[in-house]
Amino acid sequence: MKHQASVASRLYGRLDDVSGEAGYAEHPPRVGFFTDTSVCIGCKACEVACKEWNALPDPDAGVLKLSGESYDNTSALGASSWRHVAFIEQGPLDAGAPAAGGLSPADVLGPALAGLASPDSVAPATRWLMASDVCKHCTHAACLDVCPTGALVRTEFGTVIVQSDVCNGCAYCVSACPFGVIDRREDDGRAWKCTMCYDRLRGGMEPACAKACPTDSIQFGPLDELRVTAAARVQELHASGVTDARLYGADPDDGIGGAGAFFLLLDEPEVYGLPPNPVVTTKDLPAMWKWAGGAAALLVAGVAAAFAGRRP
Amino acid sequence: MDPRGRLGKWPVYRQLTGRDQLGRGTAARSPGTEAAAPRTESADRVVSSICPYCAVGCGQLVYVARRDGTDAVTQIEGDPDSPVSRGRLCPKGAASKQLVTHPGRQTTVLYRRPYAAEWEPLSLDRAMDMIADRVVAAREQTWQETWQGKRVARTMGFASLGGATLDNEENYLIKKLWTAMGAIQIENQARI
Amino acid sequence: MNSDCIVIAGSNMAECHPVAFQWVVEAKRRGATIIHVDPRFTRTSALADLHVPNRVGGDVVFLGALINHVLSGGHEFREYVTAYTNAADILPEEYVDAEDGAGLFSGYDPATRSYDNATWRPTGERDLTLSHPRCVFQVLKRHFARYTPERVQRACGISPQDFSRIAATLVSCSGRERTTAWVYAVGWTQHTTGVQHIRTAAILQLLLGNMGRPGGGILALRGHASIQGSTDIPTLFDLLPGYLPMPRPDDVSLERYLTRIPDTGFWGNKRSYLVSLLKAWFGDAATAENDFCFGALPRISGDHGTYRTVLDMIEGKIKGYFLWGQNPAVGSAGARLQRLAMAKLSWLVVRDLTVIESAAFWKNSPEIATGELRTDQIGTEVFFIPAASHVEKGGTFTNTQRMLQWHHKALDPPADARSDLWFAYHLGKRIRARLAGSTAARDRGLLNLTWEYPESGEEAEPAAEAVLQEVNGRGPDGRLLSGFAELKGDGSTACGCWIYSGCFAGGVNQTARRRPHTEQSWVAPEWGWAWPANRRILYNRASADPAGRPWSEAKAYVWWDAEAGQWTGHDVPDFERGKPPDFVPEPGAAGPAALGGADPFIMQRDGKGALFVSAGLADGPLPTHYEPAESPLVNALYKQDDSPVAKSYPDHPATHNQLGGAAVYPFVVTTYRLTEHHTAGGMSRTLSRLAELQPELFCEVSPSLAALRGLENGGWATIITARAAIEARVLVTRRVRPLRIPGEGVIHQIGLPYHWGSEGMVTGDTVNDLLPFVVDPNVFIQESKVATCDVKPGRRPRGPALTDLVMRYRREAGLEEDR
Amino acid sequence: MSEERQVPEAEFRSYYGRPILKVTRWKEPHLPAYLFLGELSGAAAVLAAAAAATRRPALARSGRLIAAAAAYGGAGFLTAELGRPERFVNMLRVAKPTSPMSMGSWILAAHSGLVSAAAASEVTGQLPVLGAAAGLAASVTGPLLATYPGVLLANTAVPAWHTAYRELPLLFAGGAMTAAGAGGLAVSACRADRTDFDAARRLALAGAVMESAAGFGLERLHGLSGEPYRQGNSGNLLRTARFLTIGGAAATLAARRSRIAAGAAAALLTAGGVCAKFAVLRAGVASARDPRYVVAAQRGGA
Repeated sequence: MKHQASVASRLYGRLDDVSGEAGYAEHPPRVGFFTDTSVCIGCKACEVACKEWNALPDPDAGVLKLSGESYDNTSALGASSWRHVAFIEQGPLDAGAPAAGGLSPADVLGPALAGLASPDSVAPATRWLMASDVCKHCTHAACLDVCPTGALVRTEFGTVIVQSDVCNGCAYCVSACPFGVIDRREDDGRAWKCTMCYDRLRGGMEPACAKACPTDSIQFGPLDELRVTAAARVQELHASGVTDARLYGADPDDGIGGAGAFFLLLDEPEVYGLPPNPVVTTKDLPAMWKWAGGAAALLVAGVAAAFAGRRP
Repeated sequence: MDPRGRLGKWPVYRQLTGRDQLGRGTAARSPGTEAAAPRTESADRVVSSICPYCAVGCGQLVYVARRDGTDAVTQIEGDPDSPVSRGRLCPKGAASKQLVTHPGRQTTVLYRRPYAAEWEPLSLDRAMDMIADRVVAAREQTWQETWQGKRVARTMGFASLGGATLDNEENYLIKKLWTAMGAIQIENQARI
Repeated sequence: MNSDCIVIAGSNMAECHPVAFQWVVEAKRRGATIIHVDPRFTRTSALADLHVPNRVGGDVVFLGALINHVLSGGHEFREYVTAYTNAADILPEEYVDAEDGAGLFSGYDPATRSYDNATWRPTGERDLTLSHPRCVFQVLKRHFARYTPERVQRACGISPQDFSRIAATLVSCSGRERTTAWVYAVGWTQHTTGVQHIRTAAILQLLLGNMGRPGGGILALRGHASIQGSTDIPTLFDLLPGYLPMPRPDDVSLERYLTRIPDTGFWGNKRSYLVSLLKAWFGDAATAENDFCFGALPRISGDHGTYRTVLDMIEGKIKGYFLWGQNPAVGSAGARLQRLAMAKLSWLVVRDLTVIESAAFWKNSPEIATGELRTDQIGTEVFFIPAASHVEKGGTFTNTQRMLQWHHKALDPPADARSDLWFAYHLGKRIRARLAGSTAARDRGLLNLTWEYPESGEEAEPAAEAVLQEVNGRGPDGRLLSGFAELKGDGSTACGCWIYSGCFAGGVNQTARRRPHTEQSWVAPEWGWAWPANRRILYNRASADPAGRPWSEAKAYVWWDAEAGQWTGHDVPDFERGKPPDFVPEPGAAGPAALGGADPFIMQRDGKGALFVSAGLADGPLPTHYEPAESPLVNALYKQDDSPVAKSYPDHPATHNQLGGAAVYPFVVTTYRLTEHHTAGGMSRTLSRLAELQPELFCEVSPSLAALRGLENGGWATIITARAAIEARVLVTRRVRPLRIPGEGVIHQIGLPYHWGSEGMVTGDTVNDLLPFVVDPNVFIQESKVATCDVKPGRRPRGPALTDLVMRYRREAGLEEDR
Repeated sequence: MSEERQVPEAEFRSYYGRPILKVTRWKEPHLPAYLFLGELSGAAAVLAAAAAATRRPALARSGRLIAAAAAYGGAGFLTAELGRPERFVNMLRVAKPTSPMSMGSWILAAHSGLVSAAAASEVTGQLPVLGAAAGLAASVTGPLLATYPGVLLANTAVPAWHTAYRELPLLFAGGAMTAAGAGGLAVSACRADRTDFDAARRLALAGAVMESAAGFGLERLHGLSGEPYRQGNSGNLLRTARFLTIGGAAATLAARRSRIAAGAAAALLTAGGVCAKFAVLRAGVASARDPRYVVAAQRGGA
């Protein structure tokens, strides 16, 4: 196991031994989630099991409102919601590529309804996509890279956690995450996100959400094995005519070096609120430092020029 | 630990001397992370139970820990041994810990006087006596020995609703007691 | 998991029984076809291979047409039908089928709105060729002949294409090699024709040979944790434990009572069941001389169901009311009447975890807001006695597969909270103490009751194990019995519930067994204990052919082991172990002895599956389509529009004219549950983890209905029925489809989850206010799945103006008097 | 109910129009203030060193004092912005090259130390040699302090910031020169000796030119990612900033004579700098809030 990965691959691209690169001499195999959304029944057991295990704070009662967006009243991941089940209602027209007249979920809310006269002018729902979203525990984790205090670290299991006894709430990670997962809890001041139940992993236990999931849509295990299972599942679905099935975040050569929590989706990622092709910002960091250095030099030159005039 | 103690704890020092130069892992680990462990390990006992919500009957494990003198449920999750649920739960089952520990639970007797606008407290013992008195009185006032000339030996003075969320043993005692008292108006959710 | 096809109808399994749904997903992974029939496209439909939206109330037409498809196409599993069902029985000439009686069977008395079933009893001859015009098979064929795919489209809005696709799948997934399972819940039962929905499915499954076989059968998905238990050991007015009927005024003696129960199959041992029950209750006081204290039991004289009781309550006839973990102010139909009734009580005792709406009706009910009730004028004395949760008491739940599972007590209940076992036991002790000296005849039963159980802890909690042992039954020497076969009718045995006998066999609490499923067969017999006798699939004798060989290797389950001379297999045989398949009963034998070696349905007189039910059902021997009490459609099949025997309490002022016509209330409204909440919300709206998942009451409407009535997604709507008006947020969704009915135009349906009430973290209007008191004649279950309503944009009026709105609609519908 | 999130449908799909990224938690005025003070401190330190090297003791003195004050002001805003201010020392817990804020914290710490030493020796007159050495060293940390925030913002997932990783450091470097120049103008305007004034003026002019050029570059960022610099509130703010800066530059040209003009120039230049910082922050907020920017950028419509 070559520990000293080349510098470039330590910032971007394929990185096979993510714990080794973070200094762990021996460590268990990297574990992760494979979420097969084709069997998700949108029951939100994952959301509740996560909050109960991690004792996440309750939203204050006043804020509890119906979102009007199908059965999703959680709306997004956040500092106190580490699992979020998305609900997308689709008719035959807007499955796959967006046809001009098609009703995508976003515009079910809008004026599209005004012109409806006859009952059949709106295609019936024939598909209701449900997916449980979670932190991706990226191979190249922007949140971890940008964290100035070392609060965000790679664990021996290859997962990414916020060390709440270190975090000073600088919130740099909030802007760095390409998936919009981590956030700062305003009353508490610190940043929070899914830890893949790091404490449970230390006790040899399965994360709470994966254990609770009634249909095993959330599968937990060694990442390599999950990638094999997932690929087979995609073939199985394609064979049975579900040609929309595709993996998301499973490719170790993608923009974040592959995700520790990857998905099987049935439509484009953005339909679920996921970025289509996220790239870890650290990839361009060397170039950024060069431009900053250049600008600094310009500044010095500018000042020097300004003072170049002879002093009588 | 490094002989210089404090300096050795400083992650930057560990970055320079250890395998984690970029400070992404071992160098930056905090005491809290080193001490991480599941709270179920500190439980005094684990009890196998069944989810109280629906009729599927999912297996549950209830972890109890003794904290400052009293027992407290610290976690309820699925029982992987159950052939019905294989360790899995639905959102309600997964919320069982909150169901049994949330502050909104009313754990003291409340009593409302006729026509009163508010609750008032009442001792459990006193309440049981008052209820027993009322049952005996209602039974007496409404006893029906016969109905349309035939012996019925019953009372229509008080009724009972509920049982589907109760244990079989509880249903048994209620049915046994009610029937022996002649009270026939006894129903539960199986009918709604 | 072993099914080749699973039809989920009248149930939203993925939402209401999510963890059980893992097995449907498992079956689907193995290639099973999943079909979901539901007015809405729900989370179950999302996983189904085919979702078929149907007009609520047309189920008998849909299922009847499937029967017609099977019979007219000769797709029935002939050998199974001939051997295991009563298809061959020949009916008397006097029998008139609904087909010829314009929707009524022979023996109907309009005055009492009830049937006399004398003309339904089969003659006793049988025609195994199933060709005799008056044999059940042919009667069945004629009965459903007019239930055609076109009729299905007219009554249910299901297209002929969808219908034929389902019919073809059912047929191809049944027979020797393959089995189909049906799954239903209250979507079928909460109708005035509820029982008949299940009957139609039973007939269909018998014709296709799916009963008693792995991957087949009909799974009832019951609601609450132990609702199955609460009908086995019934806190119900019409039953004694083990489904023995409650005595009636004519049962002047034990013998007279026993003659009223048919001697069919294992009911033949009814004496031993009842006498053992009486010995369990009255102990030594019950002797042969005093009819084992049979006289001490009260007699019921008709409908004492919860709706009848509530109507009596409104008239002030009832003094006290006990609520054990039930919340009628939100959870029962006609919730407004439930609250008005409780206001007429002298005293109310509520046993629950939180202060539910029924406990605080005198403070926060909608009627206080409209001024119909005033707190200072409600004389009801209310006791709220906190209940222990499921982890603070030991005991058993019986799940929807008849399996008893023991849940262990993890810790003591806090403060005053006590288990219901404690409450019933100590209330009983106190009442018996107050009547200790009495010599009055009426008190003898109570005083003779065996009411001593070991108490533990300073709270004196009675031992649940002891109660379960009493239920299990003991022999003369006190030994715990191992099954109902050991029960005697001479008073030498005591048993609290004969079908549960064996749950403590050998002195071991079988219900507490926890052998991991990974260490036993897929039937998992060593986890918990299923009644009767730990059999997991009932009537599993039918999984073998008449000669005792499995119908096919793929579906082998129970079979005859010739050498061992007994039945064996994956499960406990639901049959006398030693009775060979070729056994022929003695002529004139009764009870179990009358059952032949090829008679799997051991509770029937002839051991045959009942296609035709000659006795026991109030609304006819064969399922017949009747429109719901409130429906936008007229019955397209018969002159008799709605159920001739349904009960709607027309004699009571509160329910005199509670039903509204389709002219003023044009849309169909159906009620249902959500995964995130629990029935009346007491155990979910009080929890932040669940309240935040579904915070507000909403109504699901199609985009076209939204456009028709100007409803805005996320906005407000007011739903009005002849009983009440409530407000809900609007969720515009294409998952609710308008149904195009040829010749009738478009039927719009509105969906309303009914969890909300005035207490808890998230509150809302109570949907059950909208529903009437209309019940099925057999089991008195209310019709809460279908009613008619109107819907308007915006929030509902506050205060008395709300009552005015409801009254304005009623006047328009010609229902002047107060509701 | 969700009208304002009603984004044009044309070619892209989203989850009910909801953001894909999390909008930054960095607040106004904290971030813009920190950026401005960091630039001022950095450039002022360089100015001071240059002044000292060209025997302009008065300007050197002012430069050092300004550099120290601005450094502490900046550090103050940075700490106030933290969710847990009492843990600000954790910024020096690790030294992570992958984290611009980690590197920035070390730069700020060093720079603050140096400018403090320089300022202290300036004020007390003690250890002048050491003070001068510290001042000289500060002219190395200063420029980095001024431009590292460009990397800090660019090294995020926010499309508008990430694609501007060339323009932002230049904007901040220019802003630094302008700020220091404006400071110099203000300080030296009231002194008879013109040479300080001329140097500061040249510095301010150079800064204004660089800052405006960088601002112009931001607006010209091709593709959707640059849109927030052209449109909406952030776009307006950026244009306002440039007008102020150009106005300031003009005033600087005219400031040879009157003290009032010099003061006006300093004010306009400062206002322009601050305004540019607010514009950059709000552009980042707009860019994160609208899912279109993420989807279009990653679907190749960048």
